[in-house]
Amino acid sequence: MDKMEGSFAVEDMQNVQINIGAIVKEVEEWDQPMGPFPYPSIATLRDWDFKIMNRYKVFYSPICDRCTLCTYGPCDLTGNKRGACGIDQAAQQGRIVLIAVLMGCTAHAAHGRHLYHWCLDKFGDLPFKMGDEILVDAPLTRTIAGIKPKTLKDFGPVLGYVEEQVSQLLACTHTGQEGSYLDFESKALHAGMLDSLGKEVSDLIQIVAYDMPRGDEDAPLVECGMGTLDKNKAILITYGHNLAGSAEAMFYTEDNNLWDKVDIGGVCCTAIDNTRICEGIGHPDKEFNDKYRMVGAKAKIAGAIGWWRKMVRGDCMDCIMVDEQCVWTDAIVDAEKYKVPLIATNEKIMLGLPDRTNDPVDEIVDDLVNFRMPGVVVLDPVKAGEVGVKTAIAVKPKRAEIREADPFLSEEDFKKYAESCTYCHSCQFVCPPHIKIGDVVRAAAEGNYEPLSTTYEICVGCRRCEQVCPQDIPILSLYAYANRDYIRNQKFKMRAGRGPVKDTEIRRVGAPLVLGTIPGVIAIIGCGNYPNGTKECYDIAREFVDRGFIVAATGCMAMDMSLYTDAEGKTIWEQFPGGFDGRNICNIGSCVANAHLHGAGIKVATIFAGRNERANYDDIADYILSKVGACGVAWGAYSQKAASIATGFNRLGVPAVVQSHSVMYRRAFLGRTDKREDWEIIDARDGSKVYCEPAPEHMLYVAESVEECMLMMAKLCIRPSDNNSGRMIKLTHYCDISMKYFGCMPPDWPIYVRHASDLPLKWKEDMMKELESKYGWEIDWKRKAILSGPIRKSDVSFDPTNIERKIRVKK
Amino acid sequence: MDKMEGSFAVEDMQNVQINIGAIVKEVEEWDQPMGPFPYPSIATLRDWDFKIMNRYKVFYSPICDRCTLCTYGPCDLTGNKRGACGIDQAAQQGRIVLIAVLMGCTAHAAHGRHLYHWCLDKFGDLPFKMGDEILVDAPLTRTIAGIKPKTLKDFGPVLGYVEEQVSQLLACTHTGQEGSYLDFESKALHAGMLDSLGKEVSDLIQIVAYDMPRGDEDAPLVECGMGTLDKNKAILITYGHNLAGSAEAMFYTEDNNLWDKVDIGGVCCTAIDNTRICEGIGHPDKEFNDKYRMVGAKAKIAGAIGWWRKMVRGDCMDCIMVDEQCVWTDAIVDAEKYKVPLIATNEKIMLGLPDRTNDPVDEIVDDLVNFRMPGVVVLDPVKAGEVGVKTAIAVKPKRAEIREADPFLSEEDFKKYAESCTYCHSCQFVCPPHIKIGDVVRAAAEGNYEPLSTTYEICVGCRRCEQVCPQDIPILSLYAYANRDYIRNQKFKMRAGRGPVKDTEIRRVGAPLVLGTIPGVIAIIGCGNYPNGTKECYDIAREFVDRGFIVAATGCMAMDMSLYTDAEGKTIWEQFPGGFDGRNICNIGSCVANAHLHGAGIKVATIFAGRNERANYDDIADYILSKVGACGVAWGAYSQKAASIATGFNRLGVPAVVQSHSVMYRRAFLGRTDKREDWEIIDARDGSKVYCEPAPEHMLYVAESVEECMLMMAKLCIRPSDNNSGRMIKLTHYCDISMKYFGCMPPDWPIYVRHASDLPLKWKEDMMKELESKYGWEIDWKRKAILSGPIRKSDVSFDPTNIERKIRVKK
Amino acid sequence: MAVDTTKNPVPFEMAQIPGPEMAKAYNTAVIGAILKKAKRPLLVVGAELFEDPVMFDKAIEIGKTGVPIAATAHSIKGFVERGYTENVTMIGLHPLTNYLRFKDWQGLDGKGQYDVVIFTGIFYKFASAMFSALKNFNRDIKRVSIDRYYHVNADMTFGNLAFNPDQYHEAVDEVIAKLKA
Amino acid sequence: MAVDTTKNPVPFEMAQIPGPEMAKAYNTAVIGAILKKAKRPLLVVGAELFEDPVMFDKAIEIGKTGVPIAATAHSIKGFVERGYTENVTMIGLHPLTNYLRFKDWQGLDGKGQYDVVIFTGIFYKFASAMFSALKNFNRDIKRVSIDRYYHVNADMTFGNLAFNPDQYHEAVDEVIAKLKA
Ligand code: SF4
Ligand code: SF4
Ligand code: SF4
Ligand code: SF4
Ligand code: SF4
Ligand code: SF4
Ligand code: SF4
Ligand code: SF4
Repeated sequence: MDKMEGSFAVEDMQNVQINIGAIVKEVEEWDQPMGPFPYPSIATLRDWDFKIMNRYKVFYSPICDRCTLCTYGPCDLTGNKRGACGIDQAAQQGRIVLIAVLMGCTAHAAHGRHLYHWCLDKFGDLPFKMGDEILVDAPLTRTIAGIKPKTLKDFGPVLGYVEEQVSQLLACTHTGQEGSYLDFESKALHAGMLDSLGKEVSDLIQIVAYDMPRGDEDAPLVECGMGTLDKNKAILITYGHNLAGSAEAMFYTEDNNLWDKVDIGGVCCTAIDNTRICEGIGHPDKEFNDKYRMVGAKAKIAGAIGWWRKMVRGDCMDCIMVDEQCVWTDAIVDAEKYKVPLIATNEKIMLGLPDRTNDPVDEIVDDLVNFRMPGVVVLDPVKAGEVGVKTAIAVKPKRAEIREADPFLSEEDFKKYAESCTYCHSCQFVCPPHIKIGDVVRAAAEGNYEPLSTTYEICVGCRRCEQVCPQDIPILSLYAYANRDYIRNQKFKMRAGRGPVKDTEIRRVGAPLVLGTIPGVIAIIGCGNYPNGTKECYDIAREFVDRGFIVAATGCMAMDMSLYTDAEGKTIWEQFPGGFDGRNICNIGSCVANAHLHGAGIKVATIFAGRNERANYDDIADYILSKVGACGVAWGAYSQKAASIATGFNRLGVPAVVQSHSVMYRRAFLGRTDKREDWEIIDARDGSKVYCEPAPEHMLYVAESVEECMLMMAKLCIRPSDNNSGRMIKLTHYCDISMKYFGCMPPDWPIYVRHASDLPLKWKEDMMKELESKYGWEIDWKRKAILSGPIRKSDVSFDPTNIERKIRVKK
Repeated sequence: MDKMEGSFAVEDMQNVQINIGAIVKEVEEWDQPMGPFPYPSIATLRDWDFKIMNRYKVFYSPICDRCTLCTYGPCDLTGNKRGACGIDQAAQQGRIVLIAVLMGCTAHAAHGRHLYHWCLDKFGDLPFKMGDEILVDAPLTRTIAGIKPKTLKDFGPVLGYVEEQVSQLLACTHTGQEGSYLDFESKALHAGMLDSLGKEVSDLIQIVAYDMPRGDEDAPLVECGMGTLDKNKAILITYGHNLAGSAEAMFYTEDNNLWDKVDIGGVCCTAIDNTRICEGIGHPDKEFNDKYRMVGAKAKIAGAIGWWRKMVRGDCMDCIMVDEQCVWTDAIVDAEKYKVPLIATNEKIMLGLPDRTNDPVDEIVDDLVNFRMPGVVVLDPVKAGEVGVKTAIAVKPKRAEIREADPFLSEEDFKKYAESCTYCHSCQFVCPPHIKIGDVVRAAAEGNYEPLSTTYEICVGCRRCEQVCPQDIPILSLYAYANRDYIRNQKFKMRAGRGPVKDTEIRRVGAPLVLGTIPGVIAIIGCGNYPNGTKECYDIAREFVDRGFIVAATGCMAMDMSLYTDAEGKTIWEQFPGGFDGRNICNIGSCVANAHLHGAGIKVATIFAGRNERANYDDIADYILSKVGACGVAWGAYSQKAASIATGFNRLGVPAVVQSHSVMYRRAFLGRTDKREDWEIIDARDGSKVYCEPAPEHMLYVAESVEECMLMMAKLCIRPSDNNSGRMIKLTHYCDISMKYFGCMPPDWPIYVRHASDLPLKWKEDMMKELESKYGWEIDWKRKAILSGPIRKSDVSFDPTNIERKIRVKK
Repeated sequence: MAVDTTKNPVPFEMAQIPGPEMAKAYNTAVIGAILKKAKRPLLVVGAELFEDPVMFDKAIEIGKTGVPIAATAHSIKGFVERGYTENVTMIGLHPLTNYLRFKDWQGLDGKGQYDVVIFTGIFYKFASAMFSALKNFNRDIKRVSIDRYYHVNADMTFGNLAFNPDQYHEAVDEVIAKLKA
Repeated sequence: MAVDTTKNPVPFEMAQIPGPEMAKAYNTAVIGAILKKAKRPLLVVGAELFEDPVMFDKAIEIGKTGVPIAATAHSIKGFVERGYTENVTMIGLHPLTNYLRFKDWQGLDGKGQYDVVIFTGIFYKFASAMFSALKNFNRDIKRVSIDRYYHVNADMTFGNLAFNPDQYHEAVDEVIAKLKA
């Protein structure tokens, strides 16, 4: 929050605007009354959390049975024993979950806070305007804080709120505080919600400050892949999440006409945000716009996080700028080995390097270019950008000399290494995707590089194999060597991040989504810790966009799915339009842009259904849970941010599917269909309780295979609010995916049938027969009607809710 | 921080005071110019941290070789291997340390934030006045934030700053952020400093709001021990740290004249703060004072945290109110078993209980008294206090009935259990203090309760033995049964927490401290996880107060050392006066009052040495490191708060000694006396570098035995600034403690000798001989002078510093 | 001679060391006997079987002895392809484990909770975590692995046979033989 | 017959399970041989010896074979009382371990870093953590425990003998015999 002491002189108040009349009017423009829960505290939404957890049981799979957090430890909690402090295994898992979610939440919020300070410093306080097509302009801020921001500064108190709550929540993980796993999870859900809010603020600030696309379905197609970096130029890689320094490198390049000398490629989310910076800034003041010239989408997407070590080993870069988040912490080790100077530009990542922020640019560049130090810290983004570009250009010829004198890996080296393998399997014991590395290396020794190619994408670049190899074989370097042609030719197109969903789009898809005739929103988010290659995220996207779902991607997933093309050589971005609509695929933006997916859900409730979102979180979440068929998938998420993102989705009523490695998150929310009482939903019309089909059945679900993932996502888009035609469409996809990948119908399809018209046309007859013969339902064959059997009757005006205060007339 | 949007109407500005003339004057009252580092950010004081870590090597002893924080894991980091994210074992340990310190820091800061909101709600914005004897009134706030608070509200931005930095720091622990252990530790030191600030704010708020003693060396002696709780009354136990609810219980009792019906006993820090509430409130407005009547020290100290489970098993209570921090999380389990209703009064600890905040008091009491639920959440302190008192009174007769019908443990039960022991040793395998429990239980079976008595104090009440006992013997209940007389008679006196050190006291002790003639400040802080009984903290206190040190205690240590008396039956508090002076022992207050110990150090620099403290942290820390002989000891600290407290002391240049269990903190700061270059100190007079004796030698040190602890503390009070007489006194104590407990001189005494007059009189002759014969020093025996040998010459005007900008004239 | 399945009790993913309680590796005779003795056993098979398809046949052999099979992920396809779906139920491993950890669940057939679960063909990390869930939260169910890995969170497991497919298959055959005997 | 010191390789504090690399329990002959072979051994003894004073005599016996002794905590007192301080140095375990983990430290006598450290009589948790520091950060030094506990972070240790003082003493005697042989 702004530093503002309790008392001060008017002269000191330069940043405080006191516009008596005008402001009051503006506040009144937002005609929504304040809702029940502005700036909710830990306990405020606890009731809602307990409702979620009553239906979706908290499920823990501990990864460690010990606790080592205080001096009483280590404590053995195996079998739900209690530690010395009294905590049991379940609560301990909840505590670890809360810590992880807070780590994720603060990663985003701290990013936003840095941008807040930086953008106010650089641009001053800009008006917050999202354009005419986005009037519900900061949906999470409105729903949670109950305010409608007018300028960037208005986000200060929102960040302050997040930080205050984070501090309260982290305190709860101290030994001797919270003791119930349910309350730990309620706190984690609170932290997940704060995470979503922090992300929204982060992205809105950068959208406004850097004039990024405000919901542009036609956002440009940008170059993506290691092969797009022009080896004839110096290559500056900006790696991380916070574009402050990276943007300055681009501005410097632009202002000094250096684009023919340097190529700037991004890795991880900075890559996405680099390409969102627009041509002009949307400030009403022309002079301002001229002063802060933007660059447009001139940077390239080098790749997602999973490719980092492959890029380094592929010798794809001359200089690295790292900012924050998702930066592999041995970047400096690799960089030093490959003679790539590194500039750390953010307090969060300083890697023990000397802080040169206050030294002259040329001195710093000189030290870097002459390898006097492997890297430096430069915390001023402007200076860092200049140092980065200058260093890249100046070091390129030096690196070429070095490479010539002593190539990083020669043909002979490659052979020698490959031949030294003793087939000891140490590597295979530690490889997350279980690559049979011994076999791969052996083949290479025999001159067969095929296995090195086919497993290249599957390798997550973790470097574990190299570390345990008793022969010190640099396995990743062998990979890079064998795949050098692949690297050179890795050239694709990705759609730049479009930003929030527009109100107009919501108006178009609101009804079909709530009724089910658009079968769902599939949000594909997260990182690249895959056991089976990045291709699976493309497959998921393709499957659902083909089936007419709304598919939205963010972060590394958007980049990874760009690496595949159809028969005509088109990436998925070229195959489908970029709107928020059925049979469209949109790249919303970087990881912080995930917030716009929450926002889209809120906007369905508010724009389509006319609900007040202001300080009304549980009501909106309840609406989404019951009526908006959406499902997130994080197919390879590695991070604590993914934990907080998923948890934030869950609190808002959106289920998520993750893959096997995600058992490391330890906690899931899983429904029990055998417990009828868990599925009783209130009919808001009269307060009666209706036993409903389990829709959605789970909140957080680990799938073992991509096939299971797709089936589950189709199922988790089912909602009680589906009309018959919507349910029919959803059931069709559900059953169809099952037939396609499982070879049979899913065993639980009957529980989703309320009426004969819910049945997929293609199997209707057979299904009715089966309902009769196997499940004992009564069928009126003449009318093709179901007389008895379903869990509940089809009822078009059923108004499902889980919140008592939504009951309109008590029965 | 206060919620204050960027633009607002004047009508809405009721909380902002715009007094153009007056305020400017008030600001000017504090004549210190702004120092270099107001509100320092992560990187601001990094230079200072690196200086500390250059001298005091970061030492890690991992408790776990794995990392399980992200989905790439588990990673095996054994032998400093790197995880998939690139982190090595050292950085991973630094990361865990940072997380722990942040847990501790937020425990305090969140406590302060709660008090801030609550006190402003209850009392409105009170003027911040510490009285005439404390003009340097918020030393950490001044030193770190660079502000001088005028009212409670001024602490809002300070808390906001702490929260913002915490969010930044926690973000750094996210996978893929900081990668260097040095930067993790610099961040931990930053968090430690924030912790100290949060504590100061917390305690100052409660001092002002509840009119607690403002540095009162004659603070009253209060009743302490389980035996002081009057079994004829209903006993309400308030357990935790945050007095909000507990104070209301007292006010309710006072207002309704119920002290003859109820006894209120505190456990953990709430115990201390309960007794700090004063008679009248120091508000200038009489009406206000009448309205908010205080109660005085009417509550009792039930005991420190180590006694919790012993109290429960001792059936010492009728009703429990828990607030926050250090509350064993199975309190509800024990409470339910012993039919003691529990009221959770803070969001941080809700234990899965129903939130009854909005229900009528009598309904809640009725449910509790009839055991319809084991506990409730009541978040409104006023209501919680009323519920607590009413429940305690009403449930007492019911509990008596139950006890009569079915005693919690009968004589027969005791026998039966004791006899069922199979001497399997499972218990001994898990007992932290290694009590030979099998032997103890066997003896009891044979009617010999002696071992149950002698080990009662040693037992830390962890309950591990009970959980692994295959015979399900409730070992703690056997202890309680055998020691019921001890419990009944546990009646002692403790001095109530006095609050900050007064400016007048600093004026008195400043010079002797800096010159060494008061040999040091011994700060005894922390909790009760002892391997060898609470008595050792008494022994430490006694040893040093007897030797003329200034001894100060806080938190559970102050309570634990009250449980021992001298031959005349006097506790240490009755033996010695309570000033901040040599041969005094003061109870500063609860854990948050630790901040006043930092404050005392700052005040020596500012009041005695005339340094500006304003936004001048590193300069002050440098002064303290070089010139203020102080050493903290946490002899049994269990908590993450202790980690942050110690780390905060360290950043301020104060070393700390901890006991063996503290290896769980994983990290220490240890000096290497064999590295001459590490001990070069700048002479501020001319910038020359002087090779100094290692004083203090270590920053964070684990001692294996209490004897080693005492020796090390004496040594760690030595400072370069000692004059000859001061050094002589310090060396005398150092050598004397060694002779007393080790049977010999410490091997390193010669390195502290600069001049013959540094030598302890009692061994002077022998020492000079040894210096000559064993170490080859040249001695002029006629003049009794040392001619050569010492590391450096004695020089009264040597002005040691570690900070370049302190050099007055460059040589 | 029987395969020695007690060797190499090292987690396949080496860093999987959860704490004091770790699985014991047993020989095939003991594991077979436990399966035979079980009142309500459940064989849980995962999608890794597609990489070692002969295991589908072995699973079917076990199924034919009357042990019901939970086919997780899309492994049901392997059974459908082999025309054996008799006592095979398609269910995700995650919800299945969630049901298993509740003492009041009545099983896939509604006839009661299981007493022994046998895992094979499941991605190591996932299987390990699900064993952990049961180890910590429902200790009434015996956890048996007949996979090629040493499974640290099981009660009973083979040692690591991941690099000896033939030995592994032989070991499974021995278990089946014992079960049928 | 020699004491079997390879039994009960279970950490004395059961939850002390650090990860994949855990100590092996060896018999006394092997441990004795390692000590004998050491070029720069260091015996580190702690204050628990006061609870089992006969161990001071055994430590002195070892010291007399030429193995220097670091007496941690106040254990020096036990040596002073027995009149043996020849090659015994008083030093805290924490700073000692800190020195040990640096490859450039020259030892208590200034003659070079040690190659084998032998711990006994140190509070379990503290000793374990110090072994851990060396295990992780200076793997050039062999970590040997001849304490009554199985020491999980050592390289070589006895199994748990905490409940058999006689056997334990006998085992130490065997090591000493081997060392002297
Ligand atoms: S926090 Fe609790 S469970 Fe963890 S080590 Fe401390 S006492 Fe044990
Ligand atoms: S770097 Fe690639 S091949 Fe090596 S262990 Fe990791 S995933 Fe397997
Ligand atoms: S660890 Fe190294 S030597 Fe062993 S199989 Fe793998 S690559 Fe070959
Ligand atoms: S998707 Fe994952 S790896 Fe990529 S930027 Fe986001 S959090 Fe980082
Ligand atoms: S955070 Fe790093 S070390 Fe920890 S599990 Fe993830 S990749 Fe491994
Ligand atoms: S409760 Fe006491 S006796 Fe039991 S294990 Fe803990 S410290 Fe030892
Ligand atoms: S665990 Fe129980 S039975 Fe075994 S020795 Fe201890 S008290 Fe006796
Ligand atoms: S001394 Fe320790 S146990 Fe006591 S209140 Fe403070 S932190 Fe808690």
